[in-house]
Amino acid sequence: MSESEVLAYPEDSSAAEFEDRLLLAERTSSEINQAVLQPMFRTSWKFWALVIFLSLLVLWGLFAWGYLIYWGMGTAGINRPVYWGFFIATFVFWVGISHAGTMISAVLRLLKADWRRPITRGAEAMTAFALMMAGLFPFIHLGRVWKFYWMLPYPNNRLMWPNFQSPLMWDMVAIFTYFIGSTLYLYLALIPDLAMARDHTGKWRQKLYRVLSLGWRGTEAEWHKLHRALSIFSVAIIPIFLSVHSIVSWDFAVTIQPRWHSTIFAPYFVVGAIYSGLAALACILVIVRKGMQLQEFLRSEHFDALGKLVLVAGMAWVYFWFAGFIVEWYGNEPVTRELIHEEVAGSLAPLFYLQMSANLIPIVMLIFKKVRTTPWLLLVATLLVNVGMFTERVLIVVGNLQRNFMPFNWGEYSPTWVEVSIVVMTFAGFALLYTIFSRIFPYVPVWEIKEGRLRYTVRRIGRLLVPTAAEIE
Amino acid sequence: MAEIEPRWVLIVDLDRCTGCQACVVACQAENNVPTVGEHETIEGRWLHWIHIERYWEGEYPNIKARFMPVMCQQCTAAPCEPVCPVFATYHTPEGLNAQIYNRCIGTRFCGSACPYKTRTYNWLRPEFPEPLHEQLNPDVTVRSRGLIEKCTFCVQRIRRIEIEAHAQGREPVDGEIQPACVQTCPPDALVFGDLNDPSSRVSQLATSHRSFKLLGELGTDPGVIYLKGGETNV
Amino acid sequence: MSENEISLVALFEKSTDTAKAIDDLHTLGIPDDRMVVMTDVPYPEQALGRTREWSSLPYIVLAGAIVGLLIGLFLSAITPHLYRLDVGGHPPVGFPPAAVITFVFTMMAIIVSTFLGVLWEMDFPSFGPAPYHKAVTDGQLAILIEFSPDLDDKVNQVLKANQADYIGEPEMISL
Amino acid sequence: MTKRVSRRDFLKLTAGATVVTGLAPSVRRMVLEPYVQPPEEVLPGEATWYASTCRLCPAGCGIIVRVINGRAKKIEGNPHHPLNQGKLCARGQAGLQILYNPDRLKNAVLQSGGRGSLKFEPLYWSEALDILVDKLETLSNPNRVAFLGGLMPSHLYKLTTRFLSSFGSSSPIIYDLHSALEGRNSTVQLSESLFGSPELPIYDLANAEVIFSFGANFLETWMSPVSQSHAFGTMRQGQLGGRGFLVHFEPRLSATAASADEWIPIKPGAEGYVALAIGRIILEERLGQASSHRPYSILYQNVDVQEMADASQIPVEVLHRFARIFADADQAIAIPGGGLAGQHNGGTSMLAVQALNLLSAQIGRVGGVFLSQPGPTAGFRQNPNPGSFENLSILIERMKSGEIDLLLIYGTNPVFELPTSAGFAEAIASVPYVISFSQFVDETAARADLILPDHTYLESWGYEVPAPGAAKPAVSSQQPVVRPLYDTRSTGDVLLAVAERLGGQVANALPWSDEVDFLQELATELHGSSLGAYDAKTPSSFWALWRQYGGWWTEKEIPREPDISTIVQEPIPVSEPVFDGEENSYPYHLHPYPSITLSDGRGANLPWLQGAPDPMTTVCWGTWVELNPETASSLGVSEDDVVRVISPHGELEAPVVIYPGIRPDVVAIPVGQGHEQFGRFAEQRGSNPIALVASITDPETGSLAWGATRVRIEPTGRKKSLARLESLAGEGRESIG
Repeated sequence: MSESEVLAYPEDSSAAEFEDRLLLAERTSSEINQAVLQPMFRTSWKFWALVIFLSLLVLWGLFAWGYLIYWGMGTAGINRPVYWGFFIATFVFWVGISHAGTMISAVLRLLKADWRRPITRGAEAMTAFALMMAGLFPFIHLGRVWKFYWMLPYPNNRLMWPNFQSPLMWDMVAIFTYFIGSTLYLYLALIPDLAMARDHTGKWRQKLYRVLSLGWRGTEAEWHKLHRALSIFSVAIIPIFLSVHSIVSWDFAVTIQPRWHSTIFAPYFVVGAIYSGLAALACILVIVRKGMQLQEFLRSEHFDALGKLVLVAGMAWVYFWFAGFIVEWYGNEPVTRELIHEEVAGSLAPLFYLQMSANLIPIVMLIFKKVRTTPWLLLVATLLVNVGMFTERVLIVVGNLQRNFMPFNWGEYSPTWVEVSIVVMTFAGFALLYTIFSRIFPYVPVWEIKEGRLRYTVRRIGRLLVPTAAEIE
Repeated sequence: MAEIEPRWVLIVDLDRCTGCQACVVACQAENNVPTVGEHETIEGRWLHWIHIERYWEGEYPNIKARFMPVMCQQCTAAPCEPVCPVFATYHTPEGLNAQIYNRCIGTRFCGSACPYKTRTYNWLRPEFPEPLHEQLNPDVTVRSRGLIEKCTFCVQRIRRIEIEAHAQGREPVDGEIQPACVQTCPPDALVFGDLNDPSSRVSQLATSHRSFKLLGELGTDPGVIYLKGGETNV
Repeated sequence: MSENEISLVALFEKSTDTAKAIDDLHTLGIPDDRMVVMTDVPYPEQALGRTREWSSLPYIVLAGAIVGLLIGLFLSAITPHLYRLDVGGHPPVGFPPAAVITFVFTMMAIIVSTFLGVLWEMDFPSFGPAPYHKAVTDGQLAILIEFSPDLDDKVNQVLKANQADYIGEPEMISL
Repeated sequence: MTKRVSRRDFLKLTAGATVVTGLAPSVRRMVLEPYVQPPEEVLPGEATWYASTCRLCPAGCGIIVRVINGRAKKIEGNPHHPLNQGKLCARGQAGLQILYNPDRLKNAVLQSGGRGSLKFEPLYWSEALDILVDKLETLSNPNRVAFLGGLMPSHLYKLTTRFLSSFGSSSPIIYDLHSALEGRNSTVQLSESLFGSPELPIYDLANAEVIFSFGANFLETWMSPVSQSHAFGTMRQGQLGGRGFLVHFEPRLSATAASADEWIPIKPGAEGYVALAIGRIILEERLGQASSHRPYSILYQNVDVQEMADASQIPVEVLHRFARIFADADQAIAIPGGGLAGQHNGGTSMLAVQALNLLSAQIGRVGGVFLSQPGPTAGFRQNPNPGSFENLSILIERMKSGEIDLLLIYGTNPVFELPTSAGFAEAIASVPYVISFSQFVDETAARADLILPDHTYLESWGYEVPAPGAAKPAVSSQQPVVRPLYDTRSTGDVLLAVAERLGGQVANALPWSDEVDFLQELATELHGSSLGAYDAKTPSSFWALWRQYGGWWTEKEIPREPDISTIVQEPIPVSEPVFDGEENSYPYHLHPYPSITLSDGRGANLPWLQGAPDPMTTVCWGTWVELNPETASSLGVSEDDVVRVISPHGELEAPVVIYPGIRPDVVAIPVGQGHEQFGRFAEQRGSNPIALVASITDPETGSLAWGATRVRIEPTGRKKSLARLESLAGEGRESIG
């Protein structure tokens, strides 16, 4: 294309139609810096109120946990045969949530989808915190938390060695790996922005950023190596995130418990995880955008794209759910039949239909661009998805344990205040961590946006001005 | 020790069983199984290692009830064993499904994996108000809360007899080793012995046309063999 | 840098100017390794006409992967024999469990080695005083040049000719 | 008590240590010794087994107790004992928890705050005895003292009767609910009238081909459940190829009925009709060994099969089938059980059933009916045969009318065990002084002024003649397996001490220094008998063996054929059952049944038994009301709905169990729960159906007709979940195919 047509910012009025394109917005580098930094300093009383409220919920949850540890698992609603309850269900849910981070930043980075740029950090942070919450549950679930280290493979005076055939061992290792991976990933991509923050803040923040940015100067060499590292990460973390939820699914699938013992569980769980994860990300973005006035960076184009992704994931989930359900229904094996009956017509029916509607309605909603681009509608849709997916986890874990081969030993389950408090604690804890994170670290990855802006120009095709990405990186 | 390891099996003759609960209490007394009280039982947290299931068949007035004592089936291919992350349950050479209390960290994975649901978990601190603790059998660990327990075929009694026998320079004779439930069973519905000893009573009973295994279709190959009721033995 | 050398920092607005300036400096005989370019955006290689430098990161990662693989194999396939407990109907070592453990440990090693590798390559953390200019994170492109005093005027000319906003002594900032 | 090891003890100890059976005797008296110098058969950490006798029901099974470091750890059946042959029931297994029960009385106490105040003040035994002696001496007339006993060891019964007769008062009145529910009294009377000897017959179940059980829960609580269950096992799969056939007649499908091949939900009180009809048919059609029928034709003179069929609501052809089954069998037994005795027409029904055995000539035949052979044990046989409810009512009347100044109560809990309508609570209130020998503060002890707790059976001496006996004449011996835990005292010793204080003919009648002397004297009567399974050179070594074996029994079985010379010469009357409560206002029959775990309620304070589920409903820790599904739906109640059961004499509330194995016109409630006092595990738990029962008696036998009360049922609209092992969702299915 000829020099005349390549314009950083189109002078002519027709440029207005591109206003909504973040990567073409008329902004200088320092303006962008400020746009990212300012919201971090803005902490109204509302912010503190929120922090206090969340902290109280967490404290109450911690009390409940202490109560559980002191008195034993008998204070929870679980029993024989429902040995696993809310805790495991919520564990699966959080692990699921954690999957969006990598989905966004790794997969989309590889696919060079530029709309990802402003939301990658939010997604990665979500992954890290969701995993922290998930990681609590194995401890809580044990009751005697202090025994957990018996699972660690190190030579010890107890002459004990863990059993690597146990899915719980796989779980432990895989989730640990995923946690390390996603945190380091988050951190690496954060370094240049920390340097930026270092250069534009003072007092304790400046000290903190200085330490964390490790002396980043933005030399070509640094950029080049960082890029290298990030691309390796994005490739390496994808199989990890696939393996993590597959392994979680195998906690159930390796048993011969009807409706657990299923080969489709691994992909089914992964897809479900992506579905709930992306939805959760969408909620969070809508909320954070409101809370931090980030309309500048989180524009309808992003919600639109994210919404589409949720839509796709949702349809995939339906497909996998159906693929599993149809064979179980058709096979008509007695216990499975009983379990399905319990779900669709028995005591679990309310949960089941809640799950189904909460998972299916959003898919229909998200078909419409209006929904995808209107924040509050998107919030409704994606919140629904998370309700649905949480219910689904509960149904899978609890529902299927209530029935087994021996009718004499069937059982019922309902959570106690202890379980509910602890589950709420993890939600509050997640929100708390996330809120604080958003005020301490640049929530929007500045350098990625600037990099994106490098790529974008407007090109005239006939009478039309078209935003065009240059093939760099 | 014998050249070939014994394979301990328990025969349950459903034609003899009268559902009298003697085995249930005997087991509790022998193995220090705590009583959990009314509330916990309602919650479905009772701890009996052996329980007698009662099945209804038909409608009044042509109705029948059948009893079936169910305890840990000591499976050869035990679904509960591989899933334990800390080897708290594993398979002994003599075919016992061992549960090692001081290894167990309480993931309850084995409980979810067991198709017979015969593994019980200590939900709360077991209580033996003074002086009831005097009844505790010194040969059996008193379990704390937070771990899984189950029928052991009274392994402590197996060992006791073996040791006594070997001290006298002989092998235990068939029928000498009796778990508490077998020892007390009034109608002799329970028989315990070594399946690898072709002359043992269990080996003969196991070949009966009445014999079947619980959930045999799952292929867990239990060490408990049931004899169907309502038929003659030939 | 040796005593009799001058070091300058020049800030530019546009990448094109920067590239031009670098070329000119090359013609003045200042080699690449005497120049450092600092930006707030990762410019593609050669965008500023600089030679791409060699990175050992892939080899570090590869090494890490192999170590991880070996650890995974050791834990999942060797230790069960050293600590033999039989579980119902399973061999002491089954392929699927071993595969899972080995895979996960390999991936863990890859991740960790990548991170440590890149830090090592950038010899981070380096908080010590280093020539730097805060304008960089505000979008300015900075060139840090070291050259012998006799080239002083020429260099300044070249930089000015390429619309350098600022030319001066680099301040040593302890980052 | 002596505080030193006497020479006799020493001999016993050594004798104990030298016996190969491993069944060593324990020390005789409380000898306070630290374990640094233990009795020599005690090795720290080494188990010693002591033989004794189970006292949780009247059966008298032999037990061996595993004792480690002076603490009893496990009770098992005595493998040498001819009655239970090493087997034991749930209750027997739980005996340890009587010994170690946290709610035991630790010493003699005076209820200082007045009766029912539960304010107890500890007493020294000397003081306690002073009070007892004083109360006896100050009696205006020896007949103003009454001794009410229940389950008491034979030797204590002997001592008590001796004591009372020498004192000039009437012999103890024996009554307990367990025996009443078994119909012991009626059964004894029956065999007295048929075989001329007042004892419980033995049914040779093991060799029976066909068993017709009429309300006899012989696999649960009736008579000698352990030996009967053992025999049942043999009957089922014992002989190669042979498998006995069991038919059970009862309004409710009990655990025994569940083990039967056929259960006939018979109309309450109609058991006799069926028996008569079957007998009549056998006669008419000359089934089986027609030769043996002749002498009995008279019995069935005025029996009309069709009438019987209508009355019992069992079709004639079914009756014919049963008649054929019964008559064609080589060994067929008909058992008249407790269910019959609990009816207004109990006596005649039981006679009708027993007559079937006469008719099929099963008396004294293998697989038939026997009496236990006393052999050399005759001297031991003065069993506390439970008296009839009528005798007790007389006592109650006397108490009410103030003819009793001093009431002594041992081994029974009448306040709990008697129907409210019997008015015992009021009666006891009008007795000036009440002394209980109970180890626990039960409802009756709570109404006593003075409690002189006896040892538990694992701490005390005694013997018991098993009744019904075994094929071998046998006596079970009882000895302490551990030193008494607390400052309790054996009631035998108390009586002897009192006798000594009283002096005169009482002292002469009871010359023994303590009960052990008495027992030793008695036991060594058997020394030198050629029939014994063992014998010893010296009396003292015999005494040691007597305790090591846990009793004495003959080497061989000595069957005793009942002589039926005193044959009833008039036809068996057909008597209508009478029920208390108007049919249309009280539409359902109340069917209380003894719990297989708690029996008549004396097991209710043992956590093991509370925790052991009822075999049929799998419920534990509570009381429930069993309703036929049809009845339930007509009342509009479902599982766990609390209903109010109302009889003319009282009411109770309990959750419903929908029970497919019960007549729609019958409501079954287990006995055993509903204690107001009896320790932490029993108190304020469930309710007691016996309280609802009308105190009408069977005119024939004078036994309480506990099954002859009608009730009405009202839903309360409340729900209370029962502690069930079974999942209701499972609907009692074995598997879902």
